[in-house]
Amino acid sequence: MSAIIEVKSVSKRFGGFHAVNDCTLSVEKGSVTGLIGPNGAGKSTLFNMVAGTLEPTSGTILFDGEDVTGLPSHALYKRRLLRTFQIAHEFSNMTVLENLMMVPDNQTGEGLIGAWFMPVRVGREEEAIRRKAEEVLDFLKITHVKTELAGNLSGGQKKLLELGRTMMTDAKVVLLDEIAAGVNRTLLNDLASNIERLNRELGYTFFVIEHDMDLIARLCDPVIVMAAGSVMTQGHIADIQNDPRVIEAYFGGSPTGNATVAHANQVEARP
Amino acid sequence: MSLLEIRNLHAGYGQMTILKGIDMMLDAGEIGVIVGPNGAGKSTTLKAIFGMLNITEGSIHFDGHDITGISPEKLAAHKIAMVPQEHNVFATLTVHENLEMGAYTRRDDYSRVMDEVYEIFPPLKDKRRQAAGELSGGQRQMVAFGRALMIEPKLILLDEPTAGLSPMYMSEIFDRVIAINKLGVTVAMVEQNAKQALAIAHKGFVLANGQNSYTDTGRALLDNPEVAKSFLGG
Amino acid sequence: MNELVFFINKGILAGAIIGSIYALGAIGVTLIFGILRFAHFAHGDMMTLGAFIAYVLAAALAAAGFAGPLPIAMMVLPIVMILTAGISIGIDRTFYQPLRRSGAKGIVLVMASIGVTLMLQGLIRLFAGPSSRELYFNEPKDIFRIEVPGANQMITVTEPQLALFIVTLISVIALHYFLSRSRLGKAMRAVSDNPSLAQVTGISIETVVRATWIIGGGLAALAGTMLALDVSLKPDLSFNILLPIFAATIVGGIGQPYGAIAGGFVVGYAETLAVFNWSVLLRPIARWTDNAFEVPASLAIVPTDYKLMVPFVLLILILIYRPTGIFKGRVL
Amino acid sequence: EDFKIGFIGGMTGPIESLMPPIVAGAELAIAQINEQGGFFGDESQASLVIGDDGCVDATRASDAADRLVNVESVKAIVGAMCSGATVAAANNAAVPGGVVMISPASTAPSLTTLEDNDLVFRTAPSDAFQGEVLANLVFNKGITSVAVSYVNNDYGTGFADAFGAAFEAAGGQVLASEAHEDGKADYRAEIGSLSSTGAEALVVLAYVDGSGGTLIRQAVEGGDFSQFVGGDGMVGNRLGELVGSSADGMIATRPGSPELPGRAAYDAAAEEAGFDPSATFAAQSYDAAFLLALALQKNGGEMEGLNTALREIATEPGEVILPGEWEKAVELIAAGQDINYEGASGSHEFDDAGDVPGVFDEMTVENGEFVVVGPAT
Amino acid sequence: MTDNRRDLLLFAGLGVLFAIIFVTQGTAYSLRVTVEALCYAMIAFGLSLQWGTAGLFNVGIMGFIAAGAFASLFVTFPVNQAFWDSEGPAMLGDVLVKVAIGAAAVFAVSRSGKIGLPKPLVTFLTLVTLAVAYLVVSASLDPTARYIEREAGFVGGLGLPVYFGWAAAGIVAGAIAWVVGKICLGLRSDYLAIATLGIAQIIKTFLKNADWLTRGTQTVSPLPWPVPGAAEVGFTAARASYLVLTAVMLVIVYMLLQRVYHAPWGRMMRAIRDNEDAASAMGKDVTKRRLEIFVFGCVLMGIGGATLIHFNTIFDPNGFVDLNHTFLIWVMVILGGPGNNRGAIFGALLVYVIWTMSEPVTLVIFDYIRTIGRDLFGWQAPADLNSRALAMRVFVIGLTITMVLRFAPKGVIPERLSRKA
Ligand SMILES: Nc1ncnc2c1ncn2[C@@H]1O[C@H](COP(=O)(O)OP(=O)(O)OP(=O)(O)O)[C@@H](O)[C@H]1O
Ligand SMILES: Nc1ncnc2c1ncn2[C@@H]1O[C@H](COP(=O)(O)OP(=O)(O)OP(=O)(O)O)[C@@H](O)[C@H]1O
Ligand SMILES: [Mg+2]
Ligand SMILES: [Mg+2]
Repeated sequence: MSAIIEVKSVSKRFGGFHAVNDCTLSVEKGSVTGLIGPNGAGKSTLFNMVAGTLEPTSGTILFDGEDVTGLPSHALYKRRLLRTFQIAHEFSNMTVLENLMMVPDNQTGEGLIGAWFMPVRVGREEEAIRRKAEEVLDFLKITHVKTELAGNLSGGQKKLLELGRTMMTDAKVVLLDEIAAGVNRTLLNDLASNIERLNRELGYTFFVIEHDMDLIARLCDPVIVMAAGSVMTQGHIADIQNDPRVIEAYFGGSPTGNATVAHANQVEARP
Repeated sequence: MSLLEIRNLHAGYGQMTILKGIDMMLDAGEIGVIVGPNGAGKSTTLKAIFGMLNITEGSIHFDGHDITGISPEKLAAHKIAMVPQEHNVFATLTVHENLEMGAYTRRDDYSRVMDEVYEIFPPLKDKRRQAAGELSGGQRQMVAFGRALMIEPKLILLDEPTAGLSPMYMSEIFDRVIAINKLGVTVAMVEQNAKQALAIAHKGFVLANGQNSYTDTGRALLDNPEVAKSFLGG
Repeated sequence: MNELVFFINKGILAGAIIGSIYALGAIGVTLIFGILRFAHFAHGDMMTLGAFIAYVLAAALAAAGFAGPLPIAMMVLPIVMILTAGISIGIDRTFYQPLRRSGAKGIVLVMASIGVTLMLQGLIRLFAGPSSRELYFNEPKDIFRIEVPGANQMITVTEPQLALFIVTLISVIALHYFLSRSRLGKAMRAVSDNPSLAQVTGISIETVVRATWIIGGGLAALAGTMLALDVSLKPDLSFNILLPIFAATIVGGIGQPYGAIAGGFVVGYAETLAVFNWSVLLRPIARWTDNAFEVPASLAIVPTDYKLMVPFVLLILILIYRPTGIFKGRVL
Repeated sequence: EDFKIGFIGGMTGPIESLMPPIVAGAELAIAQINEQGGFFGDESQASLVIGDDGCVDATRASDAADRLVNVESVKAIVGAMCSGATVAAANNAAVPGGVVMISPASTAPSLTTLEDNDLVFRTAPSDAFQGEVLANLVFNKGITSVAVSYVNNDYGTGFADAFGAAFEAAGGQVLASEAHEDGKADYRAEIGSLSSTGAEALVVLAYVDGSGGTLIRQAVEGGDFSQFVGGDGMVGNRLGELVGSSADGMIATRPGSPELPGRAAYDAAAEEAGFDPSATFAAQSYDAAFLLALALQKNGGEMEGLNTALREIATEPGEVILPGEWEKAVELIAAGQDINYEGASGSHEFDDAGDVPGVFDEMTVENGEFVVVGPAT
Repeated sequence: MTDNRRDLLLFAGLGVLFAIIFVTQGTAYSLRVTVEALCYAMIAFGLSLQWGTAGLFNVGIMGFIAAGAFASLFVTFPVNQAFWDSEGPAMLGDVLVKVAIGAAAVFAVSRSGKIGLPKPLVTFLTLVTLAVAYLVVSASLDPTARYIEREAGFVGGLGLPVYFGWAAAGIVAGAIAWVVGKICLGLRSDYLAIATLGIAQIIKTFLKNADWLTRGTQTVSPLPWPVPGAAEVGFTAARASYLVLTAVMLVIVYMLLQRVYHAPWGRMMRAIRDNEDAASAMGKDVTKRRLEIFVFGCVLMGIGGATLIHFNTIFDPNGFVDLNHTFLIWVMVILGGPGNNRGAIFGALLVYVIWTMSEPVTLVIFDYIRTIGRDLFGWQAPADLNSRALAMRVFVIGLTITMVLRFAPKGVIPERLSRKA
């Protein structure tokens, strides 16, 4: 297997602060790679640079062997790299359906000439895109809000919409930034199955930031751990969970983060 | 008499009704956890308690006072604090100023609470002079939670406080909830990390489609296979 | 030496005076812009209104034979500021508050403030007519002339100009400290950042809005009166300099008091130095070098006709390199 | 029947502060006519219908003129003020509608060549004349180098061109001639640029109530010039309020002539009506309204041929009519006699283009007040 | 459907308003008001497109109107033979060549980052080149300008038919918008606003002082009409035909706009308005698209400006005032409903009627005040009541604007978010 994303000693500075510091990592084609690390480790910043939303201060980023450092994000989209945002970036004054329908590119109706003079062709394309969007909504179980303004969605629904957009078109690589946060666990199970299916059947590569260890354990191999802006270690989740450095920096004592058992018992005891 | 009593609450945004009869009782010193699918109306319930939307029917009482439809800024005076799910920090204010704003209604010396917050969340201490908008997602959650602690509330409403936090801080938040609860603070929280949350809850509420669908002790809900399958992810 | 004095008078001081005028206006604009999140077009006419109130009060006092160490119009300033603040609150109640309540966007408030400015213009002219007036009664305007050794020209500043520098400096610093240190100031920033969260933390939006208008109205009255003292009281004067004031606000960075002064001085000096005749400074060099070269009669960067263009060209250049102003202002 | 006469002025916009006495001038004329029996001795009253041209807004000017012509059906128009407004009003409404206009204030030389079917007149002389007169006056006082600052509009540019050309032709030196924008707070930069030329005198061609006054005051405060020169726009009591006696000795011209036989009558009437007779363009405005009324009387209230009637009553030969002498004029016209109006601001002998020849007062400032020195040549 | 009915009712109301105006103010005058209102509507379309659809805060409308108006003047005004017979064209050609070389040099230097020069150095070199180019060009432009003014007055026009002029107006305004957009569209909201405001002042200052090109403050008139003028066929006929012409143009533009607005193009633009980061991540070239819509909007502004100027037959650079040519249009769009083309038309017609009718209305009101005051209280109105009343005109406008906004803060005909399934 070859690497589809290669990050080579990339740094990002905000003022004097190194959010990402000489970070080198790679994501194998066809893998589901996890990215974990403490809050503020620089994971989202790294994503933003890979996806072209931020420009690195130094270093190079290769996508499918091509140097894409500093390219704007629409150029990366054209190379079929899709991403979600950790803090939902919905188009708040557009309906949920429109939010999805705007995603596919090369729409004839997006050019003035097409919009003016090729109504039939535009109509045909629209029909297909709409059908696709409705499928996605069904899958995410938010069909009932399809004509709602996206700004009026609940927090979790926005995250689902965020994910839904990446399902609107073919992709080579999908970057998922904490899609689990705020999403109902039952639904999350379906999402995870879908990710597995896309990965297996269509060969999508996923690069996933997540704090939910169950999800990471279920989906990701390998897992990369970032801390303080650079890669701390990487490997299989089982090894990671037992790495004392990771436990120290990330899990804070126990590898699952369940420090609450004692109290739970106390609650039981109350009248 | 419960500390927080919500009876037959109907509320919504503009013309649209989202909550169609919610009942919820919390005694002083309890932790109540609200779970449910996305869009069930969990956040809306919290917002309704906080006077942020139109209540068309039903009532909310706090500590014997009718607080139905009272404006949010008055609730702070009742020592109720809330952490909204989204937009829960002042992005252009520094971390320190965010915390100060949390204590806006306090006229006494609150430096002790402030120190405590910094102690719970060490990353905030490093970033105290930085604008909250420049923080990572998880760091913002810490700020939001810390801000709510600043008035030393009697009742704290938390909307998914652990979303986006690393396991370490997730347990930190749960620990903190337990700790303040032990001091007598009543907690109402919405959580998607439902299993952990219900485990520490005295009461659990499952909402679906703007209505109560299950109400029980946390433990009992966890053990209910029906609930576990449809709402807690098996 | 004469040439140097000339440069101080016509370059440095002239730029500082007009810069202060812009800055003083921009402080009020930047406050309202930053907190209430809209460009308040009526600020110019609020300034005029303030100056008119000062005029009426001062004229009454002057008629009553009142006199003091400072011009009367300056001494009545506190009262004028309070009155103007009251009027701005009234304007807000009647015209802006209903819009805010209905959740209108900032731009709607901008349009409403254009409506308000038109109304103020009409009223001011209805009651006071379009002619111009002086804010100095009975007393002469003091002009300070400082002799410079070796020059027969003198450095000249007038009393209102001196007052203008001082007032501008004090206002900027005071506003900065108010916003960044005081409880109310921080609450004001919090409201502008996220009104609903501010409410959740117990901040009353109405209190904050009222405080903003009190300060904003007071600053407008201050700026208007100082301007009228230096130039003269004309119904259209403040409105005419509203655009440079906005330019100063934005170049400095929205919501940044220090930005207001930086922006004001940038615009002021740009206007002044662009048309400054630099050959004046070459003349002494030519003299010392025994006229080794010929000094052209006029060596201005642009002719005065095009003076208006200069600040705007500069402004665009600055924005290209600092897209949110010199002091990193807010993005609304 | 009422005889409506239109009035288009710059009630809003840059010259708003000049307007009150100008309107008052026209209103005075109308009031006198009505007091003295109105038109045709049958109590037909005259009335003034006012419109606003915004001075610099061609759309508004056309609009105001159009309203007067097409909605109010005025018989004739006094106006407009700013030359651009006059051109717009004429082209869009007055000329196609066949309505005579007399502008009391548009002094731009370009108006002379306007194609107007002989419908557009003015009672203020073209700046081309005044520039020449002022230039000669200044040069004859022994001033050989000047710096000119003019307001950047048709008035200022036309005036400055004429002045500059004449002054250099007379042998003087114009060291700088620079435009400034009206309505600003600060002209120190402009003054600096002008004074750096070392000119003996500062020529300000602007309005004393607008930028002109501010400019002179800032020049005085800065001690840059001690000798000032101005055109008609600078003549006004406002200057004294601004600079006290610091501009004493200023040289200025203004249309009109102290020897005009009608001046005294007009001055008295204006004082009584409560406005400053010497206010810029007030007398011209009075004359414009009076002339139009006379022409209407002469023409039997018809609009067709009003321009011919206007020339007849305004120009020699004929029995002289002075300001305020409406009754007398009506009688003479009724008797079929030719009359010649000699106005408050000139004798108004219109030439082929509808312009009046320049007759100018020489003015100077003494103790902060403008005084007439005598006719300027 | 209910939306459509509401719109219909509103337009019917507006129709009644216009009917009243036609009855009370007479046909000729009312036609003039209508034509001007339609010209403004065309400009309002441009703004509604930029702000309503794409969220671009353009406060430089005046500049684009002025540029369009000038372009049309230059193309349509009769040829000035004196200029073409003089040395002027040759000298001007020389200047143009220098401008072209200067621009090319600046462009080349600003791109020198590509060959690996560090950014600060590139910036510095660009500024230096710009300064040198400015000096060289102005050194050769000054004598040319003076020569032309002396020998020929100004360059005059090309004497082409008016339609060419209007097309040129669109092209020139669009071309300027392209350059401006290239430089400024990266700026956020209010910062973009002040930059465009600056551009407008620069354009105006240039047109006002470039006497050799525009006659400056001496104004150029009469501009030709595309249809027979009032002097030939009378007020009513002339204006009616001008009205038909503008109405036809407006309808065509309206249909084009409606079509793109409801096409994926409109959806994409609204997405960019809502969240540019997300739009970019979804593959939309935000910069290019914004430039596209900015240019498109400015083309409409240029054409609208030219139709307006030709109607009034005078080109007066002093007459381009922010209040009339920028803020008035903003009020039209905001009050009508940004992002809705019907709203733009409605707003333009309504606001323009308020704008013009405020004069007679105020005069009538003050007449009543005078009469009532005299009859009831024996009050002697001040002599200058009429001129003061005209100053109150702006009060009436202001009051109406604030009141309408108060009752329709989202605009009278707000943006319709397509909720259709
Ligand atoms: N615009 C910015 N200006 C200044 N500092 C920033 C900015 N954006 C991010 N940072 C800082 O960079 C660091 C990394 O942020 P990032 O969002 O990449 O963290 P993360 O690993 O995604 O954390 P989380 O899991 O909490 O989302 C944080 O300490 C944050 O404060
Ligand atoms: N501002 C709003 N205007 C209109 N509808 C809204 C608004 N906010 C939320 N809604 C709707 O109300 C319903 C309940 O939303 P709420 O935010 O209470 O859900 P939630 O239970 O908190 O879900 P989540 O777990 O996803 O946060 C959703 O269907 C949503 O579309
Ligand atoms: Mg993150
Ligand atoms: Mg929620």
